[in-house]
Amino acid sequence: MKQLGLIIVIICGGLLLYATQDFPAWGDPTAPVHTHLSPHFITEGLHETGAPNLVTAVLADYRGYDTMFETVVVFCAGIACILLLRTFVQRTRGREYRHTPTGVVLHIQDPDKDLNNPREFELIDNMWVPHDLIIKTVSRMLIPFIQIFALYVVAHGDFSPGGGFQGGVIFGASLILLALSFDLRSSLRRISEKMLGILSALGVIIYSGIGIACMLLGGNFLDYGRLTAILPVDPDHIRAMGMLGVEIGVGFAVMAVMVIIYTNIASQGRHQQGL
Amino acid sequence: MPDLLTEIVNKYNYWLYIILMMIGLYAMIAKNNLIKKLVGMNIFQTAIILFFISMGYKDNATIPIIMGGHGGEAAHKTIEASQYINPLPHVLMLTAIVVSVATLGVALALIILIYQRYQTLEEDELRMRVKQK
Amino acid sequence: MDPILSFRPLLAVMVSMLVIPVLISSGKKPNAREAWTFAAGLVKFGLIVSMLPAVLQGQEYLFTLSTPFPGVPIQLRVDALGMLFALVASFLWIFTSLYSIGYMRGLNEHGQTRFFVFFALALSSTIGVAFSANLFTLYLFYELLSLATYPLVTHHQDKKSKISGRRYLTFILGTSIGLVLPAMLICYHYAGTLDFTATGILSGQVPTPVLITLFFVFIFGFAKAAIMPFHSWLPAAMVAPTPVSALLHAVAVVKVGVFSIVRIVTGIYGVDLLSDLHIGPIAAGIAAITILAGSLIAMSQNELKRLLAFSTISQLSYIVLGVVLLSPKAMTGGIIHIAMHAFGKITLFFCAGAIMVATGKKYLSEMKGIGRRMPITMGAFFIGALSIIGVPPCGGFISKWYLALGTLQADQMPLLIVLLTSSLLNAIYFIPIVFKAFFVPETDALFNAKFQEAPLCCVIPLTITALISIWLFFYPQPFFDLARMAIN
Amino acid sequence: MSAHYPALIILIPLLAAFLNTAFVWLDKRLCYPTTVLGLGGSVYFCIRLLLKVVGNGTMAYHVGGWAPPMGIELRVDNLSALVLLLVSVIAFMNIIASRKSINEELTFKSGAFYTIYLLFVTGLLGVVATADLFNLYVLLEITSLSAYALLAMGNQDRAPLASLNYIFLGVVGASFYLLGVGYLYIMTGTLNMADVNSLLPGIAGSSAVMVAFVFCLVGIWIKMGLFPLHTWLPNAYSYAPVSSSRVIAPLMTKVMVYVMIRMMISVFGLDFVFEQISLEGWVVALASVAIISGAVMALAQKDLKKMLAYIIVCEIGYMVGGAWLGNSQGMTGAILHIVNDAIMTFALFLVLGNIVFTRKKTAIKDLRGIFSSMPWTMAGFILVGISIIGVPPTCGFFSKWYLLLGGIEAGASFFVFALVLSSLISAVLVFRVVETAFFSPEDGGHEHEKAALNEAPVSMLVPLGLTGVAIIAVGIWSGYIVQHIILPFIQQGIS
Repeated sequence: MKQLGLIIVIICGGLLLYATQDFPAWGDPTAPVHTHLSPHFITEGLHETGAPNLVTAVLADYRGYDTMFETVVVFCAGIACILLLRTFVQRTRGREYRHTPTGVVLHIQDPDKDLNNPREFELIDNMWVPHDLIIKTVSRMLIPFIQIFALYVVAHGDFSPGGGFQGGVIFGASLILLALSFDLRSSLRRISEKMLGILSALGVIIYSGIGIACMLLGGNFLDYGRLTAILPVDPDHIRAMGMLGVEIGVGFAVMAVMVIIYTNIASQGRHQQGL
Repeated sequence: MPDLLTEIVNKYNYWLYIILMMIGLYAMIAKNNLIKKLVGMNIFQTAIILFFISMGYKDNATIPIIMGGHGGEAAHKTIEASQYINPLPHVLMLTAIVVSVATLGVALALIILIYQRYQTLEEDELRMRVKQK
Repeated sequence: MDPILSFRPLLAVMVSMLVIPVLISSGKKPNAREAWTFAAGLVKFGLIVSMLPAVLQGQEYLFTLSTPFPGVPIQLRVDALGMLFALVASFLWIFTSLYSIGYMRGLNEHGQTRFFVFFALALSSTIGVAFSANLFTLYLFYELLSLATYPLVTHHQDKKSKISGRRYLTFILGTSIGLVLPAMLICYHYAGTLDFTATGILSGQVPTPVLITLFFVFIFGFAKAAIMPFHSWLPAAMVAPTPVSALLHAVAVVKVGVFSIVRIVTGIYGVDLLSDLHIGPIAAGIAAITILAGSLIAMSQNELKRLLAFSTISQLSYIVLGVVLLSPKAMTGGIIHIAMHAFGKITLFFCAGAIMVATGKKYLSEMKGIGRRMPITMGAFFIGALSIIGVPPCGGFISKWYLALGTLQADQMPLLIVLLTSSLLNAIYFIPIVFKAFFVPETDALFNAKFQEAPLCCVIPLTITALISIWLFFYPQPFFDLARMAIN
Repeated sequence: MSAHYPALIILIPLLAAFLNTAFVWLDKRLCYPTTVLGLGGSVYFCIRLLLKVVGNGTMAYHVGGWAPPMGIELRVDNLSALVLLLVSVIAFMNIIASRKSINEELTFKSGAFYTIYLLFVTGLLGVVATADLFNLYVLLEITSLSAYALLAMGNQDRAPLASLNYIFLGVVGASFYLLGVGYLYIMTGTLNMADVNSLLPGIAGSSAVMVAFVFCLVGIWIKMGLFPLHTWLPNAYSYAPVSSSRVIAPLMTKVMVYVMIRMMISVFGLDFVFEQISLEGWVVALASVAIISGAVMALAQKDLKKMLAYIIVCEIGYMVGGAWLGNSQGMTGAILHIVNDAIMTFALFLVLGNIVFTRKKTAIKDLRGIFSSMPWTMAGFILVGISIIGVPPTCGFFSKWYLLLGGIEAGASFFVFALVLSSLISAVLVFRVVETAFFSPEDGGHEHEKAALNEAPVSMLVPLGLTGVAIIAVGIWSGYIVQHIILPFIQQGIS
């Protein structure tokens, strides 16, 4: 196997390196990469889309179709994790719950019996780890700022580095931090699996919905220019508005999916026990 | 020989990234542990991402965000194509990053399933256990 | 004159296919099922006869289903040669279905519905072959026939039939896919068409060596003609119920093989091209070997049906021999032999089956004195045998007469000798059976009982076919006309 | 309205997938109807699209209103319209057929399954419709991701491992393709297929372009499972739940063949492929080896699922070889075989699905006497079987005809030999199964007649019946398909 791998690697690498001789020198402004399409993007991008951040302009407008499917890829991964991992394990006999307000521990024999108000109780299982006060407090303080920053990144995507993906990931990270510092259950108590699922769907629906709205308004799919009919914005910035809209959708989807993937992988699909 | 050297010096970025790719590919083929294969896979994909990004670079140009594009005063003054680097590769690679992340997620999920079934991630042991079943 | 466009050819082919759903649905009620089979058979025959007069006046019926490849439609054309074959096959189907009722019920076989369904399918494809307007359509129905007969051959579903079925498919499908299909494609590659035309399509387009190889690939590729060494599927196929052996392996399937070769000779190559190539005699030699070898092996058989099978093998090569001799008389003889041999041989098979039903005997050694018990059957057997041997007053004589004349016309003295020898051999292995049946004191207590025939459904058909093969000696006219038209 | 068809066929199943996900948590009962509606909608629009395209020529759709090469273009010509219809119809029929088994196998996760399923179909449709090299990569990854998930789901023990191997190889394939695109982009500076095609003559003979082509090709081959890169395929397909392998097996490989043909004709151009690269000798030889080895390995299998998987490997050789013969006959055969083989493979897996559903066992020796217990399914199997052997008037014969003609025309005798041999071998394959299913056990007797009728549910038989009809119909009227759909496309490609 190793020898075979070596041979394959050498052949591929040799081919690739051999071909580099025809490349234009690195950073040469006259290379076709810089002369064919990019001048148009750079010089016209701002006028055509109204987004100074050209990367966002190309990402969300010129190649918005790509980006939609990029979001779909994330979405797909999330659903795939649910499909593969999510399991409902049998309730074991004899579970112990701690009543969070009082700290009273109670023991339940009957596997089918449910608690009348489960939000106040938390299951005590073998994976149980006692909390560390410092970590809890620090993350409790940090998380709001992280989330504010995430929103900023999303909202400001078309002016400065950033956008839906980045913002969504940061927001998801804040929730994952919560899950790490407290435990999975308490993070799921704040944002339930159902909510995550619906949010992930909502995000992509927002994106494609905007596109279809443009279609209904007589344009092509994702032709934001048409949105002038329903949005009271000056035509120069209407496309930027459309981009903002799709970025928000992306933000939702990515955030939700990040948390979904984390929760499923971290708990092997058994959400009721944390790390 | 010297011209080869100059060749390499001129395009050292491509050389580096291709070598990096091949390291990743080799790891994917030759490693025995599934996680290590996965790491190799990520090296491979990351190297490709770097490869693309580097092709967007242009001498003495800056990141593709129009200076002072906020207020719209830039909307009137003409923009030189030579000022800014090519935004397209960045866009493409944003997508590629997301794709690789998604693939990684699914792969990890599968690895968890495999571990639940066979209690090992070493390929040879896996083969043995599969035969036993 | 331009052909008549009409649905009749398609109907004639499809009738027995259309009746299949009805057969399946009425599987629980045997009488209704057989009634339907009969109806289909009569309608089929009626349709074909209805086209006879026009064909005798040199008209042709044409029907095009679709054109899958440029220049190669799925097309049905009714011409003299096809008409002759279709007449024989569809006419005999009626009697065979009557016979198979008696036979299947007599031995109360299982899966009778399946039997009748696939029998109908096989008949459809036979008529399809007869009416094919080009090689591709012919190949289509040829393959269909191979597949439709498989469940009939393996009807008993036991180990023996499984093995025979395997051999059957190996030979039939193997040759048709492995030899005929590529050959056909090469023809198409060179000629750009596959239609059967009187002048042939290959003349002047194909290098000679390719032509010669192709010809032999075709001759052996149509393994249903059972030319040695591709003959051994036929004896194997005798595990099938006797009606199958009677109609399919004495008439339909094997004649389809021969018929395809005739089509290749007359339609694809054309007489002129072949006579330029001078490969007729070689092919005739191959056929002659099969004739003699077949008869010789037949002599050494003890099981009646296997004997008949080998005699069929040798008789088929008569037809091939006649056609590849390319002399008008020989070709006429060969083509008529399709009909004559059909009536003679089906009678013999019917008799064999009748004996099976009545006494359960299949080996010749057990049939001493059986004539006393089943005089009608054995009488018919005698007539059939005479017809095969080629003794007047039986149809067989006429075709053999013309074949002999043809050999002289093509001045192939040795082949004439071959023909006569093999007739002699036929006599040698047929006459003793009849003799023992009537004039040897029975050894088996089973035959002491006085006159006791097989069920009527079995006896009537074999009597009629026997009488017809006599009648054909005096009135072979329609077949003659058709044959003459076919070779002009 | 009709101008939007290219976008609609993709958007409808996509939206259905999103709504589906919401319904998983809102109201489960809505999941299945949404899925059926989504797929049905795409079938409807695919039919309309095909008629329109065949009627008045290629349709281009500029997403976001940006003209190519700036924006992304969807371009539907005869070939893509044909494949689109194929994909949507098969996906639709499969969802009808697999409802029961899905509800049995994964009860509470069925919603998630439907979502992934829809995404898979969307990805395939997108791959076929797009005219942008990078967009093709993204959609390819969506398809592959959902395929990984679909193949690994369920309770089969070995499925996850097989699917993981698929991931490793699939990622390598996709990355190779991406590298090829990158090289092309460096040399041309564009990603639009037509644009690349127009720019290539300017840089003819550059080794970078050739390497780009080779890497794209190898990447596609890996995804397609061409021998010897097929190692992931048999396990992945045979250990997966039938309801997912039934749609992935027919469509994934065929769409990849489509992508290869698209690359050869629309991106690099035939003259580049056959004059500058001129690998055809090697590729056809490889394809022939693939055919033979696939057939032989299928012969060696004792399990029906595995046998089918290797039959797929063999059929891939047909199409690759045909496309690389370098004459229009061979290309016609390859394209026609995309259609036929998709139908045949689908039908085979339908049969397999029925057997799994009723018997739970797929080893060939366990099929004894199945003829009398499930006659309709086995009738279907025989029909597909003779189509795979290549007996007229079933469709399998007609593509084989064109492939053989192309082989004779190109003088590729080894390829012709491989084709004939493989049809003989597949005859053995089919009738081996038939014998086991048809004949009574050695110890004589007709007890199989008494065997109770235990046929699959109607919802699984109807798709099989329809597919059987399609096998005959496509066969008899393949002339029309070739004349009106395939040949015009090839003419465009050559000119």
